[in-house]
Amino acid sequence: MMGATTPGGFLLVLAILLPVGGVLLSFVLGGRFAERVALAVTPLGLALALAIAAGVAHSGQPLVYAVGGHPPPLGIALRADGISAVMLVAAALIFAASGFYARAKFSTPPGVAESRAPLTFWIMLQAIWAALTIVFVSGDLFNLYVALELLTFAAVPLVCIDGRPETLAAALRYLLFALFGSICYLLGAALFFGAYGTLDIALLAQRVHPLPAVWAAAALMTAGLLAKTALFPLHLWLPPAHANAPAAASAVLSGLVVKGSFFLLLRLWFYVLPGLPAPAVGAVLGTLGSAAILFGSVLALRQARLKLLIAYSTIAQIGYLFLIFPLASGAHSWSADGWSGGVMQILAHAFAKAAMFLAAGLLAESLGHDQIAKLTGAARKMPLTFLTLGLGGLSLMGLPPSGGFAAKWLMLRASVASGQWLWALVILAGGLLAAGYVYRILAPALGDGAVALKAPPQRGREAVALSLALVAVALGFAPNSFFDFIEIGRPIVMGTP
Amino acid sequence: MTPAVLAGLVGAAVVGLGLYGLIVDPQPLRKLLAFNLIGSGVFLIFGIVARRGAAAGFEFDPVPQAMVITGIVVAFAASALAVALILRLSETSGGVSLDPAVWTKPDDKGEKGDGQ
Amino acid sequence: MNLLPIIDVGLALLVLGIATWTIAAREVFGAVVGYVVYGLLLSLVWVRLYAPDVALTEAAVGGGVTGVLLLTAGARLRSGGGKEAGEATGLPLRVVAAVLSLLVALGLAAVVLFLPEPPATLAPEARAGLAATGLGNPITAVLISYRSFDTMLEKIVLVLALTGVWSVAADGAWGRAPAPIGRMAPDGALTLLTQTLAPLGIVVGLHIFWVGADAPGGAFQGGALLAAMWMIVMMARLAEAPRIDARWLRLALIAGPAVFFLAGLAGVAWGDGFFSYPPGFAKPIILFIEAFMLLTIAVTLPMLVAGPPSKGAGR
Amino acid sequence: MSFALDVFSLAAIGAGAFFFFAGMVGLLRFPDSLTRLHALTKADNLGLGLVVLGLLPQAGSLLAALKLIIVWVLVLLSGAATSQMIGRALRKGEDRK
Repeated sequence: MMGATTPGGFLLVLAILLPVGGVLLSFVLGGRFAERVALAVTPLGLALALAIAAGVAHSGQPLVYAVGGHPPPLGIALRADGISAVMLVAAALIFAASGFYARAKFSTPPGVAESRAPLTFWIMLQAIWAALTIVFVSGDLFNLYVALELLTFAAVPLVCIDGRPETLAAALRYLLFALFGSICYLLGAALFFGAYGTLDIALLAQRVHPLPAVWAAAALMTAGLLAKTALFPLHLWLPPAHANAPAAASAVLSGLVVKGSFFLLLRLWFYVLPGLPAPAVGAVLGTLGSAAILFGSVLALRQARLKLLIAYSTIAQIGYLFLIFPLASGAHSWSADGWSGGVMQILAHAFAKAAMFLAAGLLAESLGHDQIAKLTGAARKMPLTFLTLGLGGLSLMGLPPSGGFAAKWLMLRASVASGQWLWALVILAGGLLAAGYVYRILAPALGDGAVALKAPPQRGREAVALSLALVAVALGFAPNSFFDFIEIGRPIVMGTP
Repeated sequence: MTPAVLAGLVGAAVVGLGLYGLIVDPQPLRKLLAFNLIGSGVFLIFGIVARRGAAAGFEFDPVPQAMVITGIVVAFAASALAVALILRLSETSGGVSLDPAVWTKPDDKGEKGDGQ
Repeated sequence: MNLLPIIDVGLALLVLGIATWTIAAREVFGAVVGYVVYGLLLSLVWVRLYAPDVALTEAAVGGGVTGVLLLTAGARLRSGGGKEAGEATGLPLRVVAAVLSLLVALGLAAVVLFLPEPPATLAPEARAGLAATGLGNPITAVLISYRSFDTMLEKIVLVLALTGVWSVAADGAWGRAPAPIGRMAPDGALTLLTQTLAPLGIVVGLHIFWVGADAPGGAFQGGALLAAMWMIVMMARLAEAPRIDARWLRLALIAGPAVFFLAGLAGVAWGDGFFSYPPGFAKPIILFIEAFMLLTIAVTLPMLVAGPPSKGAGR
Repeated sequence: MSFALDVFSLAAIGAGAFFFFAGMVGLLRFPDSLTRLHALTKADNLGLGLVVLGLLPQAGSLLAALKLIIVWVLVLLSGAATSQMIGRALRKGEDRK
């Protein structure tokens, strides 16, 4: 039975309850305890994520837990497969890094029992972790709706945590886009339930047929999730939101939060609807993704502020993710490459982008601004920070050795093998444009010039950012067993390709 | 026409109305109202799904109805957060504008678009 | 009774008319009033859909509490003197939006009318599981037993929303109380109304909670009514909003999800795994959890309406 | 007996509906807020009162009848309080002019 609890399934509940408990505890204890609780949760969460990954690897099957002893369709089942497990581990690492990095900025100041920004930050950080964990392991579309809302409610306050009017406007915009996305998603869920009487992903996958209600539900959910993922042309909210948040929050928002809604798109099209004959859907999503790659990269080239440049680069890199839909559909010899490439792109971008935002934050703190034009010579003063930006950039460009290279190489292979040359051209063009904007950051900084540092960056925080960039690079050396692992639980197949 | 069919039509119409308001109205508070309308339309569609599912001696399928209750709570929480942001924005900036051109130009220097 | 269909159609037209008004009204205030009326009418629609639990929730939250929230917001925006109006949308966009909305509405109507037959339902499963919970109200069973995980997470959503609302406070205001709702001067009539209504409302709220195990009602509907009573007491200035760093307040705000969380953990020991209940003892445990949820809802909703802590309040 | 009660109900509810209608006409046609308020309170108090009175024989149980009366009393109470407040707000507005 696919709804029955498997050995190790209880780990999934624990992985969710840990940060949820952290949120409750932080809220009630308040003040300095919020930070302590969050930092205590981090290693435990990482351990749980690793345990889940080990469980999946060991059994070669998804871990399943029927919550409350009620298996679907009546109850909710949690399921962790290969991609759930890698996303959980990636998220845990990025949360750990962001949390450690944020201590300098979000410690409750001495002499105060509790202050606004730190309490908000530590609660919301754990809440995002909880929401993403549910997104990665839940098997129920309505439970996932609640998780999406949790994600929204946790992410929005982080955007305006410093309280400037422009951040409030960015947060409000983000909130409206996100709420619109959620309500579209919920409407889709209503139609699925109306048609099949269940919202369990595995049960739906067995039952769906190409009915009008199913197409409508799929279209609504896709539209809603696109708005939340900020795919061009629904990207307007992202740059101001991500660029204005504090660096530790930007790293989580750009590296992980947008991946949450993208992950649900994967669940929708590859897990709920694999039986739907939908090459046109792949083509549309691929085209939007291509447009995002070109458009986002060109705008990134034009930005004057480093954080905005990195935010626009996120729009471009999100575009790559959507090539997974034309490149991994069906059961062709090349779809495994497309799938591996897409998942690798999620991971590589998560680590590279988080690293770059953390580095940009250090830069802004040390220089007092993040104007690219005034970075001349800064690399000599902050070599580690610029090494981080360079390594992150390496992955964004897709140069070897890096996770970004592996991702783009696999996608190229899939597009060539499937004869979809257009995507190959876009991937290459995107790489060139990325090289352009990364060059814009690094070239002046490596040149001669004297910038005055207000304060030297803290070594520990530089090391945190660098370590994330190193993970992005190390992903380029992922062995074959890694790619076998992310195939676990992937429904390969079905229907007309 | 049964009440369920009627409610389904009302739900669809309300979703359309709300969508129009969400796109057309520039004021955030009005956008929030429109969003709430869409939400209520979606809940109505859950409602007719529940009513259609009358079986086993129940006049309705309790599962989608329970989902509506959860949905109403979440929608209220969303409204509260949005209202807080709108009010704070109007307090700090003297106006409520969502126009991104006001806040982010390609060469944004963190100042408003006056005097180059 | 052949009148009923006519009343249904009339109700539907009324609901649509008010919804149109909410979108089309010139002034924000008029639109908000329209929305409150809409929420109340909608609860009648829910009654006609055999959904009394939803009707209660919609009336209390969709109409009542959301109404106060939006009316207060409209009033604060006006008194703040900020320019409310953005630039008006041009005609071409209006036409495009109208066509798009119309297409969505028509498409949705078609899909809803032609959902596959026979209708999909979980009612038999829900009925079969009811005996084990000892409950009579299947909706309470769904919320607190079958899909309890959703319900607990939804309460976390409320905690986050409140944290988010508080987070927009000015730094100097942290720890203080929110500004009073409505900012009205104490008023004899309102005081009298509050003094009469509040005790009655509290009794009714507790009653709705208590019968919720077996009849329409439950922690959420009862809690929303209690919340409304606390709000009216605050509006009449018979009590001030508490400081946001008050320990009792923080405890009350997380009591529901925390007890739910602990009961969910305890499921491993006493039942069939996380979020399960011991056979035979399900009902008392469910009522225990619901009692704390009642408290949390009654406290959270007014705090969400009251808004972030304010410098002027709670010295 | 039951026929007579039905006639009574019909008459009372009809009269109540008339007051609601009259109140509505007043709300739409009267020139200023105070007179509109006057029209509205008639609809609330008398109209609803008559409707409740008409429904009492149909209530079926003592508890249901009691609930109906409580509904009426609550509406009376809140109606009185709100019209008082609206009136006061109106007078304040005039004082300011």
